[in-house]
Amino acid sequence: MDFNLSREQTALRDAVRELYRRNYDIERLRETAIADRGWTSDVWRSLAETGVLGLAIPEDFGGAGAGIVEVATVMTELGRVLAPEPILDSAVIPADLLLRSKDPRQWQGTLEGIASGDLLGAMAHEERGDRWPHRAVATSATETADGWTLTGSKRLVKHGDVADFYLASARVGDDLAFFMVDGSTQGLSRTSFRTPDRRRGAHLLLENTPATPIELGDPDAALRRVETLEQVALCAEAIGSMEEALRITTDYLGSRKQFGTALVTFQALAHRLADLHVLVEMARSMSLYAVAVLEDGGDDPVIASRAALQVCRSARVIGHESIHLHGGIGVTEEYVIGQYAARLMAIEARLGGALEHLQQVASGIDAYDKVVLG
Amino acid sequence: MDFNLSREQTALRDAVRELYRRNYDIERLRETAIADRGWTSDVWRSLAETGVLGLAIPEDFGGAGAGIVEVATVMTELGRVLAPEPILDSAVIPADLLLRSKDPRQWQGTLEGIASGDLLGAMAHEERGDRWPHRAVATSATETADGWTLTGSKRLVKHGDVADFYLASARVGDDLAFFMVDGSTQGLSRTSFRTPDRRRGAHLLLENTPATPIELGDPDAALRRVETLEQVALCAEAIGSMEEALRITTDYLGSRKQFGTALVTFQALAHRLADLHVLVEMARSMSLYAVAVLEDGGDDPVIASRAALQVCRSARVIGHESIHLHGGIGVTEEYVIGQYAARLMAIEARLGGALEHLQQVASGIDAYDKVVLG
Amino acid sequence: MRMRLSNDEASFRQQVREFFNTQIPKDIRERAASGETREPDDIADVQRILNAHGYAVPSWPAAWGGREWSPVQEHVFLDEMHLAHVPEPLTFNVDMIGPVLCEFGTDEQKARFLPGTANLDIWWCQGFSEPDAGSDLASLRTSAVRDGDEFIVNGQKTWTTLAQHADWMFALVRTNPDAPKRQEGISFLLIDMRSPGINVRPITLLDGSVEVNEVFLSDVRVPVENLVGEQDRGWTYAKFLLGNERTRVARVGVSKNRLALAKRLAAETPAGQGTLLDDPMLRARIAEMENELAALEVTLFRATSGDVDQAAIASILKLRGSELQEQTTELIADIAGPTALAVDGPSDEIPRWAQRSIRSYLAQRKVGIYGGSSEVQRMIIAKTLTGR
Amino acid sequence: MRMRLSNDEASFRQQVREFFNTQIPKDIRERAASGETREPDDIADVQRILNAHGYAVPSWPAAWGGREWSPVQEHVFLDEMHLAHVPEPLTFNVDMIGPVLCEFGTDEQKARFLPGTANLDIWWCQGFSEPDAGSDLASLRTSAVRDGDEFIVNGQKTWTTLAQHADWMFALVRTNPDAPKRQEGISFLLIDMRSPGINVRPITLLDGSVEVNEVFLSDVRVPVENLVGEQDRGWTYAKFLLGNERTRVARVGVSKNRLALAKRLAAETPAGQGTLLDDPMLRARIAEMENELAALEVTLFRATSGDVDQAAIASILKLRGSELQEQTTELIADIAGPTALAVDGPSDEIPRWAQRSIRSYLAQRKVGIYGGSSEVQRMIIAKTLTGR
Repeated sequence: MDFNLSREQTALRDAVRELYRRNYDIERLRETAIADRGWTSDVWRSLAETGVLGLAIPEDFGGAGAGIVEVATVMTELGRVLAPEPILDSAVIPADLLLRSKDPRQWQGTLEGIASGDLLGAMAHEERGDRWPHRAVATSATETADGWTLTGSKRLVKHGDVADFYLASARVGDDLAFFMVDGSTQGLSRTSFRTPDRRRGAHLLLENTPATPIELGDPDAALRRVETLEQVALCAEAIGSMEEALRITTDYLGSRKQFGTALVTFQALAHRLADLHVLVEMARSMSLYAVAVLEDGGDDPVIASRAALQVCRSARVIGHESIHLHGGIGVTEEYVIGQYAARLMAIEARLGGALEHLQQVASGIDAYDKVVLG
Repeated sequence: MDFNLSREQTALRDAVRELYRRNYDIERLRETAIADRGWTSDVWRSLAETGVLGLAIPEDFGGAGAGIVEVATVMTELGRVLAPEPILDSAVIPADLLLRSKDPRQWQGTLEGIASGDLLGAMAHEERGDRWPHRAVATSATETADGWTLTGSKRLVKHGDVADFYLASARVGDDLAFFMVDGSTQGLSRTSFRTPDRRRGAHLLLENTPATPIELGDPDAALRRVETLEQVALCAEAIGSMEEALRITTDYLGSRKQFGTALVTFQALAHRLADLHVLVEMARSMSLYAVAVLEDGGDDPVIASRAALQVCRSARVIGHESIHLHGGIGVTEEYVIGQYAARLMAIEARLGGALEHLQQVASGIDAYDKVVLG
Repeated sequence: MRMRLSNDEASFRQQVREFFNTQIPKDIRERAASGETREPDDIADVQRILNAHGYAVPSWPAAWGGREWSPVQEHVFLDEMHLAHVPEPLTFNVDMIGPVLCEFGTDEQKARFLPGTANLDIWWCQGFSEPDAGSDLASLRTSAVRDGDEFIVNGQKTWTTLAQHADWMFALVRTNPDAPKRQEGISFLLIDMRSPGINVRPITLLDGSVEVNEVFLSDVRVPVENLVGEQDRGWTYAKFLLGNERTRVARVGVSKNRLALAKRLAAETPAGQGTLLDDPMLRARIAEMENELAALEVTLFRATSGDVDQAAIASILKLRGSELQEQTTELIADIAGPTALAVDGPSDEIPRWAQRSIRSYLAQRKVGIYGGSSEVQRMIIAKTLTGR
Repeated sequence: MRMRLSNDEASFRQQVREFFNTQIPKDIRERAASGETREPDDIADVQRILNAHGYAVPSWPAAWGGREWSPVQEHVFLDEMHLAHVPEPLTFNVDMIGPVLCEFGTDEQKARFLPGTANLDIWWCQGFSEPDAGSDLASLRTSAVRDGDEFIVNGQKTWTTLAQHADWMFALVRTNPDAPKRQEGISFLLIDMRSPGINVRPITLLDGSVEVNEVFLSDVRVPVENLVGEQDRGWTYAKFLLGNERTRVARVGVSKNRLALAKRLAAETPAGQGTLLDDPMLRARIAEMENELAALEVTLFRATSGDVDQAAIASILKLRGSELQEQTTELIADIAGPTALAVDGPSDEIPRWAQRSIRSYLAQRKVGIYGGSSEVQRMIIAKTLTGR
């Protein structure tokens, strides 16, 4: 058992931290977030140069050949600064799915494009009337003389507004399959939306849209894997946001005076800060645990749910309390703390929700006597 | 709408309060609680004289002819002083069931005996393997040439250790029925037990035990009514115990010094006292509501469950916090606060538990748009 | 003890229910139900209809339009107003400045301001809060210096609700900076918002709404006849005003409507084989909240009949009321779940309530902060318990 | 980053697991599993078996029987001990006085006390707490006045755990009442419990157990050679001792065993058409607690590998650990439900665990009070955050 980062991992963390320190401050972040696409191309190029975009892509495919620990470490830093760039959605997740295919060499160009920052991908999987874990795929795939086409609608495609390609789930008969859809192809229409935490996305309408099959062997297993990765990465991001929200709140209470003394000296508030710190540490523990297990190859959705459950529980309280403890400015759009709370709420919504993960975890409790970690 | 007590009700409350002030102090209460039967015959006689034992019995049957508000008012006072006398179990409940019978005149002597304090009754209803609401009656009633007999076992008969008679549920075929069983009859054996809050009870074994049927018309309705009464009365008692536990705790924190100042000046503790006060008030509200509805004739188990749910929630926190805020002496047997927590836990167990009542309340939520009170 | 309404009370309930459902236009009530009330128009329209029927200012003295209702009637009126989704009257007019002027105003002030206040011809805002003051109201710094027949006011107010629509502001200002106690030396002034030197800067909240403002006052001249009561005694009038809200702070009706909405939305949301409302855990959560809300409502009833400590009651209602408002918006965000992620897409893809849910959740954190934070309420409650 | 045990660590786990399961008598472990450990016999028997196998005092210096294990090994050893339901070694001996004597004791004191401490030939109790002191340890009043080669000790200790079995007490006493700070002027004394003038009064807890005691000291004569370290510097040694518990305070194993028990009991309890374990709400509650406990356990692992703020970690573990101990006993009382009402009836009618459940629940409230209350832990954690 060991929870320390290696020297290389620490260097990666510091590089990402420095990259964001150099490129953003609160004001720049705010301007970027409300501007058109919501993130910065220059930063994207810097991320590519630092190797972040191809972090978990093997070196043969133009990536850095790192693993889940590195991805999670970066995600935590992104969460800490509310980094708007769509690293997880446009790079990490699409690359991971393509790497599950039977012959990743077939996707050599795409993978290299992801790592170099030239190509933006997006998972197009969720459909209407479904909740986590999303399995209600009705989009149908049809083989024609000219190849495959897809028909159906996909909603809530994260950062789907700017994607160069989509990895879309569809049914071939009753079976799940995944397809590569070019972002500029005919028969694809997209409707952009913004998220409550100032990100972007799109709903897609597919009408006999040309698509290329991705040969996955076991598409259900690949979906489970990529979802587990998404959950674990989002948990890691949430940790960074929670740590920073708590730090900002603690600083605020230390500087802000009322009735002639700093708010942090009010014992009732100090006790609450302590409870918040414990909540962050518990979430961090479960997040690290899920990272370590996934790194070891144990792609177990129950363990991802354990982390997600703890993260949802902690995030809800941290978000609420960090607004509340700020008083009036906490609920204003111009002050940063509300954006942390918004991001945490959005992460919870993407994770699927505490209720859903609790039910997932609860469904298995009679299968074992005690929870054994590792 | 009116939640004030009448002049008579206030006088009754003050009489009971005074009776207990005269008869018990902490030390006397402690001695009584650990002594053989756990309560005091002299006090029982005083209660009979004050009219408390026959409170809800009509004047024709030797009672005071009062109603549920009076019963609840007395219960709150009993809860406040942890009164050990079995007023609810040995007098109020048995009388109420007998009064539901088709011809209460048949039970004239018993009812007069209850009101005069000469006869102690007890409900013998719960059986093994059942939880609230207890409906798994397996005890069978058989009619013989010499009359009816009962065979089965009844457990957790509250204050069944000293009862002169039992009101026992049993099956006649598949139907529920109630029988009067003499406490000294043949074929009845009882095993006494103590409760965690220093009360008493007995498990009963019935083997061809002679019994007299109680003609109830609708025995299921009568059972529901008497259970609702029990729940409402226990809620009212819990309010008294909570109010007093909070008062004792507040006093303690006001007098106890640490780090050179009274504990109550620690803001974190003051905030918790405030939250506890709110919890007590919310429970009091729901308890009064259930009392008012039952007084109006609305014997609705859902409303009783609403009160029970709120009381269980509040009681659990009040019990825990009033021990915790006392520190070390809170968990000792000799200091009184733990006895309040014990009584509240025992009341919760008798009510059936928060989980069970929450399910009862939750089962009906799609039947209405909004909760309408009254 | 009696839970049911008396016959008179029940017929009063019937009467006001019919009034709200027939006299207040349906479109106003529908917008309110879905959280889309148009300000200031809807508020003003409702207030004028109420005024035309004698329902605008029931708690004022009869001479100025009051009805001398019993506490039960006041409660029933408000309850029915919420149930019919009628937007609430502007509290600054009805509950705050009106009663203060009735009690402490000069005859001239009453005649000049009260009729327009009741009819919302004058829209009032409250100039109490200041930057860096938070819950410590008495630390205010906005100064008013006497200059002949005028005060010259300089300073800044903040969190000034709906100041962007306001015609007048009632404000606390410091007239004697040398007073021995901070609460002394404060005066209560009526300030025309069109005065030169006033600058209103809207503050956007986390749901994108503009509800509160900063108000900058720079050499604003206020005639001395706009002083309420005595100079330097403004703290007394402010306390009277703040103590006047009482039971309305619980906002039981708002939470009740929101819980009913939550049930409908959950029943429309597919999940597993059925809908989200079939989920035992969600059902339990809703049932528990309904029960907590019922307990709060009974507490309100008890407050009206005097069966609860009067010193603590307003704080208990505010504290629990805020918590339940916060929890009910949280519930709706959780029902929206993953669909809460789109905030401006097409409503046929994601319904508008879901699109709004997270941002509403965030902005609604305000209810535990504004109007005396939950921490302030806890200290007031603790004080009534401990006498310290 | 690595969650799995290394091969060496895994084989260490295997080895100690086998040791506990084969060398510690089954009846002792069964009694511990059902909460019926016989004191002092079971504790002493286990300690002597551990000592015979070199497992009694692994964290002491090697010269006195220590093993110089890695933090992971220490954790694994304790974890396996809990999983096998082996009663824990007496913490006063193993974690407290032993390490203090190893660090600060004279050679004579080490030779005289350490072997018997490791073998539990000497049963130690801790004389720190005093009446009216609570969490404010430094306010202690028991005095020790030098008289030739002896101290004369007068005062009262309380909450003295298992003092009824103790041979010796290590105590904090005030040797200089005029010291400028309260923490100065305190000394650390070893006191023979058979000394004339010592009187032990047991305190019964809410479950009927006698675990803590009052200890009255009246003109008790203690030879100066029983002073540990320097006179008036006892506070330093006490802080060393209290900082020494570290990770054990979480008591994850105890809560884990109790949750496993809760599941078994719920599965044996009929409810509705099935058992209580079929109830979705109860399942969710258990799952949530298991998850919280897993989070605490990972935090423990992190503490052993240094990935967590060292100043706060012991407090975090104590705080969360106590809460979970409290919650797991609460769960069992709720599973017992109405059957918790009988505490001394026949066990064929109501099983013994159910009979004990409410009184255990009540007595277990102690874990958030003893050893630094949850409030003290929160203040320590807040301090690490705010630096105040």
